Amino acid sequence: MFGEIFGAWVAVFLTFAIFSFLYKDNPFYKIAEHIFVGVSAGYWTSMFFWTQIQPNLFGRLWPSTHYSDGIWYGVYDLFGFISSSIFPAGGIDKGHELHFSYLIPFALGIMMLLSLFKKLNWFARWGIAYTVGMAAGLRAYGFLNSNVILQIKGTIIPLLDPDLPFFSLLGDSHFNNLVILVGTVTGLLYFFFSKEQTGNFGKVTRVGIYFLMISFGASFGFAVMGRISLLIGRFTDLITYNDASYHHATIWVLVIMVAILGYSTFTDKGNSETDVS
Amino acid sequence: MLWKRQIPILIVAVIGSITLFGWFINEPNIKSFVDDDATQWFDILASFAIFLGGFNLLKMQLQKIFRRQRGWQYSIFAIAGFFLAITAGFFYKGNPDVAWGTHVTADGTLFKWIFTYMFAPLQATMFALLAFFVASASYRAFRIRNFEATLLLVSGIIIMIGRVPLGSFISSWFILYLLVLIGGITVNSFFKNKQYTAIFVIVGIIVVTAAGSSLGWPLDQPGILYLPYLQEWIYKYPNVAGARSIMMGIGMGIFATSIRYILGIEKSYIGE
Amino acid sequence: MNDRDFIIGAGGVTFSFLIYWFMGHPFFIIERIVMFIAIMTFTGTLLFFIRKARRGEEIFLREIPGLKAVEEAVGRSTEMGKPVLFVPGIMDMDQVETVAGVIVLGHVSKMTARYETTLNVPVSRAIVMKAAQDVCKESYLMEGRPDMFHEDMVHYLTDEQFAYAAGVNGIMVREKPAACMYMGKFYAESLILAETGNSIGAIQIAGTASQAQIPFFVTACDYTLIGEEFFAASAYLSQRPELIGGIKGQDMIKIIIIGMIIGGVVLRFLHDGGMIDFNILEFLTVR
Amino acid sequence: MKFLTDLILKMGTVDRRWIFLVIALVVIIPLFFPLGLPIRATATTQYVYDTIDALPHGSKVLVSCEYGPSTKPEIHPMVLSVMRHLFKNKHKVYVTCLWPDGQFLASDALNLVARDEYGLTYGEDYVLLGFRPGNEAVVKGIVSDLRKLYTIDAKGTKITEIPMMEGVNRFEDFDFLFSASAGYPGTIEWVQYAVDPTNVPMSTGTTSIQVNDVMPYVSAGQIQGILAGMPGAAEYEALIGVPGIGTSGMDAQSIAHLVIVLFIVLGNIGYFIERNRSKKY
Repeated sequence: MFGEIFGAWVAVFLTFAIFSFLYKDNPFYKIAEHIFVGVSAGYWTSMFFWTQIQPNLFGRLWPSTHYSDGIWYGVYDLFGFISSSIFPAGGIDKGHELHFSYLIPFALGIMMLLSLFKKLNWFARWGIAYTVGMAAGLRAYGFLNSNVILQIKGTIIPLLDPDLPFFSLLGDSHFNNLVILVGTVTGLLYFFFSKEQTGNFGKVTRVGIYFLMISFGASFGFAVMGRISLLIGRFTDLITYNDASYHHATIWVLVIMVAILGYSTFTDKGNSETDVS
Repeated sequence: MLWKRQIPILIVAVIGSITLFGWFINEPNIKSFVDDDATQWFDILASFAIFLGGFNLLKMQLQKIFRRQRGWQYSIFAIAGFFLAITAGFFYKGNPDVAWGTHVTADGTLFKWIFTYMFAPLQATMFALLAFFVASASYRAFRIRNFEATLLLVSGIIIMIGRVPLGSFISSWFILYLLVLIGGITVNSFFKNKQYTAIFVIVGIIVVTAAGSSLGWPLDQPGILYLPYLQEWIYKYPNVAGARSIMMGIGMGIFATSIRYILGIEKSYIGE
Repeated sequence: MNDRDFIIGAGGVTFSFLIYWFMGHPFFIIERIVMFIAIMTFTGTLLFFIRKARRGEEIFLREIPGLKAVEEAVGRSTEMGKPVLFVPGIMDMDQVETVAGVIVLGHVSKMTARYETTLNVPVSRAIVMKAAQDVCKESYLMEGRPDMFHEDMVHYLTDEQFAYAAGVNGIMVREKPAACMYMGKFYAESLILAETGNSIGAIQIAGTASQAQIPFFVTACDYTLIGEEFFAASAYLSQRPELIGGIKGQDMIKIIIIGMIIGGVVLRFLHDGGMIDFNILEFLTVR
Repeated sequence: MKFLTDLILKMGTVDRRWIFLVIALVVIIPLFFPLGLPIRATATTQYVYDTIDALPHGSKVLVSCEYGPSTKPEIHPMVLSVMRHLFKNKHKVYVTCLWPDGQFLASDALNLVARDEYGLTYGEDYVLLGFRPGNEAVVKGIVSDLRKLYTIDAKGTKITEIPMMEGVNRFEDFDFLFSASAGYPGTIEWVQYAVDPTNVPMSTGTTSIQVNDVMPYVSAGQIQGILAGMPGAAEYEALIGVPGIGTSGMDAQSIAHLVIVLFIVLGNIGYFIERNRSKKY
């Protein structure tokens, strides 16, 4: 129970410390920022190790299904001697088969770590090369398929559809289809690089910019909605932590922090504390 | 030079070709590489590399402390936070009956405590800062400087108001008068002539008032131009057209850039 | 590789593919033929214009304001004696935008070497750290200023999206850079960075293909490279003929795509009218 | 009149911290004193409701949670409402997660709705398969062979021992997918690698910022409707008649939007006055 109450107080302090950045850069924000950077770096280092390296790499090199007492598993038992939590006895049971091909990412990973030494700095390049090669191949196909081919298919509008009205605000209609066709084609022409956007061509690309601006305004309007609801989420959490079972953490922490910040602003009116105008 | 440049470029070409043309080959090994292993290998590689990141972070923070650089006291918090998370991750579970490995996603562990009371509030609060920044950004950016900025503003406001319950109460009178005003601004920025603007606005108001009273639009319920429908139209047609043209541009950009990497036309990410 | 070798090579590949095709194309996933044709046509177009540019043919490229402003921003930082802040996005090198961002960093670090401006590159992924350090070292070497390069110029913060945003906010508010550049893949933290950068009065140039974040950069930054413009950055900044040829090739692909759309509308009109039975929508369906 | 124009002029260039203060108050006050503005469902939310309602009773539905604590206020109310709707229509619900911290939130949702509200039994009516790392590789793995990826569920019991997993080997064995997504990996990966190749119908609920990315897929017919942000959640709560966090947040949202629009209008008026004055001098 103590863990929850102490935790609530820590959560409330960190929440107000981050919000204090809105007033100005101050010691509370600097503390919360550095704690967040440190904790999250350690958090993801642990999370990646226990959800990637141990189950996906070691789980495929020494699966429990193929446990035998050959040399390969002899090496495993040696590791098990060093750390039985990472290498439990009898192989790793994460539902994988034995894949020796996973020695390649293992080797690339070790090379990446060895690139720490000045002389072996170029070791990292092989890992970078693999990553860029994989990214180029997978994303080229994925984006060409979903962003180009399927969107072309979506823009091929039916001109000859009898049951489509000429105009309707909500459902599909010939007018709405034309808007999509014209907007997409003129928008594409705006991204033309090898021709100056003047004269008639300039007029067409200007129509394209209008459609882009409407699209930016629409997603900005949406964003306002989403962000406000996140703030609502924070305040509802703070209200919960103000409950008696948490010893009214929110009020106490708020009062103390405002007092300290108010006092520090009052005393160092003159000096050049960095200030967010 | 062979090990430092030629082989990396060869790796990019070979792996790139496999993952690009692997989509067309119906052979189990290549199919499983393209479908699963390619990304799994990368995830494993990234999981090794993060240790380098952690080491670099510690080096920078320790350097700041030893050299007494400005704000070195806060580096102590960063280092303490890092080691707290590493301890919870590798050394102390806090809940003995949870096996190593599942303790990063199981209840009752120190790791879950750090997630619930430090990591999640910090992450959610930084995200919630956006509610303030979106307000100050729209306040500063939505200015009627030119016709494009007006389109940005009008579509943003209609979506903003149309999607919340309040939007369904705004009557047509209000919207049409608003449209007449925006029409006046546009006419003014086009013709730059006060008379035209004045005439346009006055005529507009008369037409709206006449139409409204003759058709009997209710004051609270919108007769026509029901704002939620208007925002739905903006968001399903002109917005999709604009989004689609950017999407196709991005699709082509990523395709062309990837081909340049695979064919070795661009290799400056490995150094000239 | 001169033209003759290229044509022989390309002809050989096509010819052997045709033989393979007419031998019944074993192992080929037939439902994805449209994607195969698209990849081959588009790659062919790109290569054609890249080779044309390599032969020295003059190619006109319209001006992109954002890219012209990059050198001005570095110059401004030098005059004010303040650092340049470069943020290569929050994703890893497995995203094409991050790789493009690191390449733009290469060009920017050449400018900071030339102008002797301090450069600060906080990164969110360790592999990006290694690649960025390599690229910056190379740029400083090529500008003849290896003495000015020190590895801590590129430093790792954290993999966590919002902790990274908090850390970069802290750097902005305390070091007050005169120019902030955001080049890469971004998510919700884009507006946190852009608004804080705006509040310290820095000149801000953003380049991304993260569609959802483009509106925020457009409203909060001075210049924004939208989607495809961001991928054209390396061609504009390096002025290398083969890259400029690639951009011209991309424009030609756009003409093909617009042709496919308009042609598709006509084909669908004819199909719906019963004049032809070829269904364009069915042809474009990729399984 | 001069006083008024000077006031508006000052509004034209107000220090942004005043805006922050007003936004904070406008969000806090309605949380303590709710107005209760009624909520009407928009077309895209109605489309999701009708699609789920049309599913034959007892069909197998996959719910995938791809969100974290920072996007919980927008997405969690949607997951609760959709789960209430699915359990009301007696569907079998299978839950997977593409985000690690999504598993904590998914198990909270199942405990609240399936166990406490509907009193269902784990393993027969609902199962939490849990998180698997690998982003889109997990989606591809579920499409090709689910049992290779999920040998055990989130509680560690073997899949073969769970009765409701009978006959579920691949993505195509599911009748419907609902993806609660806040970014990458999420809805777009489910469309690209699962729904497109197999034609299993899918709806989605996303953060409002991601709606614009996903909208082209909805209008191209690849996704059946979308719940957009907290309003989408509030509208769905209104459709199933169980108000929750979404509904309570809607008043604060409406007023906050009005205040932002008010700031924009005042800022523009101030901008015009300033421009006319600078033209005069």
